[in-house]
Amino acid sequence: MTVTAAILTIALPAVAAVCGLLFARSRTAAAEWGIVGALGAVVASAVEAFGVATGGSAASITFLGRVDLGVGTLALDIRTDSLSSSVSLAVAVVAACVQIYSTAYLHGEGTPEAPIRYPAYAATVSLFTAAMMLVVHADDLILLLVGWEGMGICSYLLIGHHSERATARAAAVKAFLVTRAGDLGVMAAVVLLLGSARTTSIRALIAAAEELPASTVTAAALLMLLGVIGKSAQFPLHTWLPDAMEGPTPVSALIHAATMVAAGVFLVARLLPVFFAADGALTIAAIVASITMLGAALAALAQDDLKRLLAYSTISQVAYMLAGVAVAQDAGEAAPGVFHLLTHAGFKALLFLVAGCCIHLVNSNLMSRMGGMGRTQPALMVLLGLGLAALAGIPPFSGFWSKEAVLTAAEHAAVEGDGGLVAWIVLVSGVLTALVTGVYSGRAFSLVAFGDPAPSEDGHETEVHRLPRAMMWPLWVLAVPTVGLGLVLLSPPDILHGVHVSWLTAFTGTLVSLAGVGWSLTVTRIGGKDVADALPPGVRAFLRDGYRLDDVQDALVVRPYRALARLAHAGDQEVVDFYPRGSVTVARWAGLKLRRLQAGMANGYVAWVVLGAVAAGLAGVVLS
Amino acid sequence: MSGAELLFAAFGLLAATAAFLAVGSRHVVHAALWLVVALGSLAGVYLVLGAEIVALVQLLVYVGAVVVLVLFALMMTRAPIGIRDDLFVGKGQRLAAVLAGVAVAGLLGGTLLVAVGDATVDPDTARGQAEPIGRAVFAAWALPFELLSLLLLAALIGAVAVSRGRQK
Amino acid sequence: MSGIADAIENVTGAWILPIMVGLPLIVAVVLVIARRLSDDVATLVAASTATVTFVLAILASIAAGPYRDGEMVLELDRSWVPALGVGFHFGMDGVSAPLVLLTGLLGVLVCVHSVRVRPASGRARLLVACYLAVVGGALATFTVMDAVLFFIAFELVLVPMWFAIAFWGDDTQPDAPGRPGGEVARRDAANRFILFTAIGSALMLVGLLYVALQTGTTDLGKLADLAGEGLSHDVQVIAACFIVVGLSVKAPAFGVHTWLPPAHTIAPTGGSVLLAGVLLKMGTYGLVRVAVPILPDGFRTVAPFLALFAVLGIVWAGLACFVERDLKRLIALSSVAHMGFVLLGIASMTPQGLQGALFANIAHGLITGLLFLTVGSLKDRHHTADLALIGAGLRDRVPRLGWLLAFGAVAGLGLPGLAGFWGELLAIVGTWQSTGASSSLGTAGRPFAVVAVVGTVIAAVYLLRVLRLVWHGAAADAPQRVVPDATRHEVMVAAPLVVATVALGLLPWLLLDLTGPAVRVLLIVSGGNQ
Amino acid sequence: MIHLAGPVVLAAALAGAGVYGLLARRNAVLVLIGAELLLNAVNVLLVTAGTLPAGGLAALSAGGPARATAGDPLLPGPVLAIVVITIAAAEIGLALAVVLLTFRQRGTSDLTELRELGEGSPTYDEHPDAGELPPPASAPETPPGDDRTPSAAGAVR
Amino acid sequence: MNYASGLDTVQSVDWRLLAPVLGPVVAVAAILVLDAIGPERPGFRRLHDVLAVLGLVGAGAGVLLLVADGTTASTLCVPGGGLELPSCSYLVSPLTLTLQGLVIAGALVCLLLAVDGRAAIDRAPHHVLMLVAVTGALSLAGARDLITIVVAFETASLPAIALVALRRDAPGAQGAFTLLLTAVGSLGLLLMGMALLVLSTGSVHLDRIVAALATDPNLPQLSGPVRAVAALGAVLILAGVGFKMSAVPFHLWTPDTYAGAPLPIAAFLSVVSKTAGLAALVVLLPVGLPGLAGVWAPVIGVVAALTVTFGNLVAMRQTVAVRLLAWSTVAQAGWVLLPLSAARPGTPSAVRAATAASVGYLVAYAAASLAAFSVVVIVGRRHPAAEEHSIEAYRGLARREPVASAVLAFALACLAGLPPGIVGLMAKVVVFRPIVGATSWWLAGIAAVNVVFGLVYYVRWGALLFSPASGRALTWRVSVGEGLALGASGAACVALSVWPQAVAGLLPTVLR
Repeated sequence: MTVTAAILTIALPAVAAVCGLLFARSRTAAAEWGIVGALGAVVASAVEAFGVATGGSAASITFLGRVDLGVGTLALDIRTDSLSSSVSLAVAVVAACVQIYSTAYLHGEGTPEAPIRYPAYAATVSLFTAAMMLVVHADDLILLLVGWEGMGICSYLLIGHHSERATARAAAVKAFLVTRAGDLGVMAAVVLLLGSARTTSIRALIAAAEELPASTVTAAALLMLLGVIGKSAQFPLHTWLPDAMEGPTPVSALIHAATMVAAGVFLVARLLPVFFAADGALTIAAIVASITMLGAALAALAQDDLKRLLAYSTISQVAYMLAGVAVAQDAGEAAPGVFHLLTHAGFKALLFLVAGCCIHLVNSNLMSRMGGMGRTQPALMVLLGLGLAALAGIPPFSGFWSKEAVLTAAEHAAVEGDGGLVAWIVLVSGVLTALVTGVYSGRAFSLVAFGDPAPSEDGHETEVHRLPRAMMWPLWVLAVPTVGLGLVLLSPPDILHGVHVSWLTAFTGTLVSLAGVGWSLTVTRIGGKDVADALPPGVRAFLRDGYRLDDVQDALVVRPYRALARLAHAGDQEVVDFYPRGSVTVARWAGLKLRRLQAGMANGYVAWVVLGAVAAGLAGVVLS
Repeated sequence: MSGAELLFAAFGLLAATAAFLAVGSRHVVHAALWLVVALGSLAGVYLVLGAEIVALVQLLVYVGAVVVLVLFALMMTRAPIGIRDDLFVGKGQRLAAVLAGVAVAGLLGGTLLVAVGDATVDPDTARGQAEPIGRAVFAAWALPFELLSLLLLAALIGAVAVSRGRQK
Repeated sequence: MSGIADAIENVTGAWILPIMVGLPLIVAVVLVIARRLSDDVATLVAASTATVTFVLAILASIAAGPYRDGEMVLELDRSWVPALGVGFHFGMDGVSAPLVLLTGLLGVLVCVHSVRVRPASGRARLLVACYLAVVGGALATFTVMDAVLFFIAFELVLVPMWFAIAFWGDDTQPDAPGRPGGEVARRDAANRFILFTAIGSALMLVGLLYVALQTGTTDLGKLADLAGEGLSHDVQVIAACFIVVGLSVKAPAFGVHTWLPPAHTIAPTGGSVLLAGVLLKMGTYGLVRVAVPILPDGFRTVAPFLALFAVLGIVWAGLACFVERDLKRLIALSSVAHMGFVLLGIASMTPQGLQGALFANIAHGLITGLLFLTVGSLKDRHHTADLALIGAGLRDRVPRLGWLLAFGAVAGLGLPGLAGFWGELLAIVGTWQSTGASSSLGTAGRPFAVVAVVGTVIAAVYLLRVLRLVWHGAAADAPQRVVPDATRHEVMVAAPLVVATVALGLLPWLLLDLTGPAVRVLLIVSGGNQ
Repeated sequence: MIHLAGPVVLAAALAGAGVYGLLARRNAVLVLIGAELLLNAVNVLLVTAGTLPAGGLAALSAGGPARATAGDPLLPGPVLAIVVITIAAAEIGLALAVVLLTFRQRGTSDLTELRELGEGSPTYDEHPDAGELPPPASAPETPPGDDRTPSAAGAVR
Repeated sequence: MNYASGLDTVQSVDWRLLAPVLGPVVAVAAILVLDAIGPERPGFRRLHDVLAVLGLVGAGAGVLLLVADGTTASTLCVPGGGLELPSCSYLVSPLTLTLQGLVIAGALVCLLLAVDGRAAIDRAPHHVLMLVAVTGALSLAGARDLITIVVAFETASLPAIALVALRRDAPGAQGAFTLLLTAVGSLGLLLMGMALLVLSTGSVHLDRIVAALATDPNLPQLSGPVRAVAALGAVLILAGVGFKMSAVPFHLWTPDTYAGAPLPIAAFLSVVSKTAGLAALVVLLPVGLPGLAGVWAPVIGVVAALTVTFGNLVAMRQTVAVRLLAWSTVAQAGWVLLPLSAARPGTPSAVRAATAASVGYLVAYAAASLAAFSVVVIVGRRHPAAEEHSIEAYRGLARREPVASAVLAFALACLAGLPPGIVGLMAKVVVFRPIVGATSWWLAGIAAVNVVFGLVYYVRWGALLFSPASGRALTWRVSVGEGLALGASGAACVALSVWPQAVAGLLPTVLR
């Protein structure tokens, strides 16, 4: 029963996408297909979660049949267990909210410069949901790769939704190519595993993780890690996420907050025993996570575009999740990371949608133009406050519990476990990130809620906007998990059994984040400069541009690649094509020269006959 | 050096020099006349080698008919009389001609001399008489001679048809 | 299924294959002769013939029945030239069945396409006759089991395709930058096509004859059973060199591929579809049917070089596509890259490699066929295939064509979940497996696999560049803004290809169960490592 | 007793002269003289072969004076010599007819002027009168140029 | 000592075996008598044509009869010269009959083409010369001693020279003189070669020469220098016969003479006299001197490679129709000679296979070349530039004259070796087989490249037929002779394509 529900979570959105694209005549019809698909997914994942929760063991059934490869049979199966059911529920909820929200957010199509694209948009979001569900439920690495890349192409399409903007087009291509470069790792891992372990079934791999030759497991794990870093936008493959903000905000909420970026962490959690068997993999993951965590938080500090701030904050929070999983002491419990994944899905989606509303009101991303919303939109600001509080990790919101769980796990690994130096690094950077997160959340809140409203030129600022209900309702729905997900610890599903929060770290963590928030809220009150303005202008620009990694990437990859391509194209024309063209000209030239021999004189011809005879004669005598 | 050898040397030498002059002379009619001398002395050579009938045929057909035809042809194509230096092709092709001639002579002569060495042969004059040749022709070579007659007929008709003008 | 198979088998007996091959050829000749037939009637006749042929192909593949034990079925053997031991020997197995189906399908689509879309220079009757002749020739190549007859069928497609390119090609397009367009370009492209293929098939003939003379039989079935035991090692190496070089000219391996871009650029839409979808497959099919099973040791020594050129093709063609301005030339170069994967899979001589190669063969046929149909329609509307002149914003100006182009591009870059992915993955797995002493690639296998994996990204780079230039972007700044969208007819022609690509992508076992047993039989016989 | 070297040298000399004559002469008739000499060289060799015992040089090289063993009764050497002479006669007959025809048509028998058919020669004209296509079929088929077409026959050219 | 003691009876003749040779001779006699006594009325002159055709048909019937009873018999024999079987001047074997059949078919088509031509205005000489040439070729196919061979060879080439001259204008004269001089020079070389053979082996009959030059140890071997003389003789024979096959470097006369000759005579030269050339080559070398195969096979290989490449390269540059066909026959001669190089081991099977392939290709070439020439003759007669019309005259011909252009296109496909010309393709396979069997890779490589070179100009010409016509394309009413010739040669091409066994399975038994 649970497994059929799992298949439904994949099938319903997929069918909705296809029907939406083919049969939807009008915009509303397309929207309805989208919402129906999303709600179907929610119901199905709820049933699945309920089934798993009430004791249903991990089951799997064949989904796309069996493939006999000669080296072993490939079973493209679907599996459900508490990890997959909980994540799928989160994904379904966020997806539903985004579908509903988008119906109102993407208005004003149909004019020549904004052509009707909503049907395609809704279908792509549904397809994306189906792909994410496939990743979550896949019991075979190749099937997972299918969902994995499906998400990649959907994110490309959605980022490129406003394809009339050059930046959107560039961001879409960049997003797909960087993630695709990362996916090479997963594909290489699949090739490696098919080669040696003769199977890519996750269940079999987990079971056989110990027996596999150490070198193969390590190589496979590291390669998969490359895929994770690409998909979850970890350093150094994170540059695509901030640019991905070119896409419509609901897209960012769904893809770049709740689901796709989390898929990487999900994969590590799913294959934790394999990562465990690979000795070096988890330490590297931890180091990358800690670097990304701190770097992204600092970059978020210097942003003045609300969406880019949230993007960098997402990178930092995903690093948190990865750290949570990386410091796991034994192959069983990836709980802290997963728990943070669930809570982050809730509050980050809320934050993005709220940001969407703000942008909708002042139709500009810049926080400086959004000042003084506290008075005009009190309800929105409450929601913003809730979200930022959860982000900063202020009790009793969900963010606090999951962040503290990660820190506790890190501290536990550092102190009792054999986590050694790496666990300490994670712990320290975790605390520092908590501080910086507190600062930038507070700064954001103060700028948007309390800042002085910027004078808008066309003077429509005076009449108070009423946000359409379709945009407000999803916010309230998402506010529930943001606030209450902590309660789930009371009777946690078995995936979250490993979560426990030690009071010492909880206290220090809360202290640090409260300090951060308090300082950034009050500093403008007491006449000091805003936190970001306090930074020297050069440093701020450097941080705002994300450490100028884009220029590095451009110099190292893009420019040499284009030069090589031009060389290849010219080479194809001149070098490789030289021989056939050359041989034709030689043949024509030879034809002309040989034709010259026909001098017309009869006894000239006899000369050639005699010459030929003499030559043949000599050859004959020699050969006899 | 037996008597026959001496006779053969004389005729041979005469034939060779006459041939070279026929080919090299700058006077058109002299060339034809030297050809007559060459072919005549060759008839002598055949006599020495014991091929009596062949010598006769050589005298009759070659010297009698062929050379006469050549002379007539020279007259009818109003070939220039007297010493002319336009009877030879350009420098390049003449050199090639000399080289070709020497090469052919060398190749033939060399191969045969190596094969022949100093073998001597005593030609039996009776073998070349008319009677044995006639008997051989009728006993063994009927088909070639019939075909030969056909060939001569064709050559005749061809020559007449070609030289006769357009038949109105 | 087996019930139907026996029913077909005893109804037509083994005559189904010769009829399937003969029908298009005969109708082609009839169309050429019937000078009074109007173009409309002619294209309808051709379309119905192609449909009947496709139905026959389907029946034949069903009749070829359970492919579990992978041996040759539907055999028919009539001697034709006893002196050379040449006979009409037809047969079908797991390797040729999918290719026959693909050819039948593309044949139908091209003929149906030409019913509505007529060539600019008229005389559609002769053009459609050429298409049918090419389909007939290709079907013959895939079902014939005699070396000399294989050579004849191989050359059968040359003349019709030459005429298709030379007389109905696009005359606005110079075949290479800086060269005159029009008649000269068309004639040059056509000549280049026929001369490259002719030298290839001549070399192949030398190889085939050498094998036939050494073993005494020209029957491919018997030769495969012999698996090279009658031939000494260096005989096999010499024969393999000739055959592999000859065949790799047709499936353009890098180095001998420069005939492909001009031919595809200049050929009419239907011509390019058949050229990419059918003709390129004859080369790779030849390798799998003739080279691998008959000359195992010989092919094992040649394989590393074939693999090297394959990999070089993948990277080089991928790079060249990145800066290519003409869309049809770009797709042609991408075909070189895709066929690079196929050749790599064959060179690995492992079951996965060969299955990957055959899968990629079919996938490339479908995807590139779709791309050429779409680009052909675009070219008919914009009178050019130059990316800059087509202009941006296709997704808004011509939504249907835009989506087909986007789908084709995405499938082309080997997105998992679509047909292109499985071929490439299995080819790479096969190459990775092909290490160790008894393998064909030895130490070179692994590096080639790594480069091939990187190759898959290169495909994404140039295809997304295309989408970025033409599909995305504002419709406002396109030079020719008002262009009619794809008609229902054109969408119906492209639909089967889209459905097939998705079906094969999601359910790979549809094809892998067909080719699996046959490939294993070929490799067990030739002792290829598992 | 005649040393065979004699006839061999004579034949070689005649052949050399014949070849030189063939290639070096400009006048058509004199070229034919060269040809005749070449044929005479062949005759010398054939007559010499006639004097050899039945097995030819192979038998001779088996040692001993030649007279002892009998010659081949069929006398191939001399018969072939006679045949050669007859063929030469036929050839020269036709050759002179052709030379006269050339002379009548072109007024010269100098080979250096008779070369307009050779593609490489300076006087070669690719399309002498690539005239326009004939008027539509209705007009009678009488292509231009008078000396070529006998009007009498009236048949299709 | 009476040397002629054993030869007291006149040579016996088996007329049945000589029937094919006598057919044309009887016709010649009839024509000459008729011409002498017949009145001048034009209707009467048609009778000459009928007689000539009847002569050839009679010869054809003779060949068919001999094929029917299938025995290999010989006539005009000489009392045994110490060998078990008497040496004979004329032998009827599958080789003979195949070559004779080809000569008769080719001559028939050329005669039909020539009948309406300008050169045949004065009927009698033209037909006589052609029939004598055919007689020479037929007797050459059966001749088995050097004297008969040389006389037959000359009887085949001398009348051809006269036929070329029958055009009676400046190009005709120069073409005839070029051919004449080349023929005389080559005759000198051929006779020199034969003289050396007579000198070294002492006999003229081929079976005795074979015995003398046998390579198996138990027979008396020729000493080194004498064998060198025989080898030089063999190669000079090859050089002497080379001009008739238009093999490089003896081919220079071909384009000039074809351009100078009337078109039907060019067809005659390209098919009948080339068959006679191959007959001489096959009778003299593979049948006559298998012992020296180690000498002449490599030389033929080099000559063939040169010929096919030379012919193709220059043919690419031709624009005049008849010159393009001339260079194409040079190239095709190369293809005919290529398999003979595989006779190197000299064993009966190798020599048989090589000769069978060579004759097989000649059959395919003859059919295709005749078809092409028929169309060129038809167009030549309607084009103002007559013999020098360029291939541009064929632009867009398919639209107005579908039948003729279909035959020409099919013939060009056969010559190029491209389907639909299956016979050409099968002929290429037949040629490649012995070369690959003898593993001479350099030759196989050159042959493969030349397949491509050949394609260039055949495809260019074929394409002209179907490309849109710029001006008004030619159109005509075909005469009886031309129609028959076109139909017969086209049908031959198609028949051979449907049943290539006729090309691939020739001469199954040991070569004699």
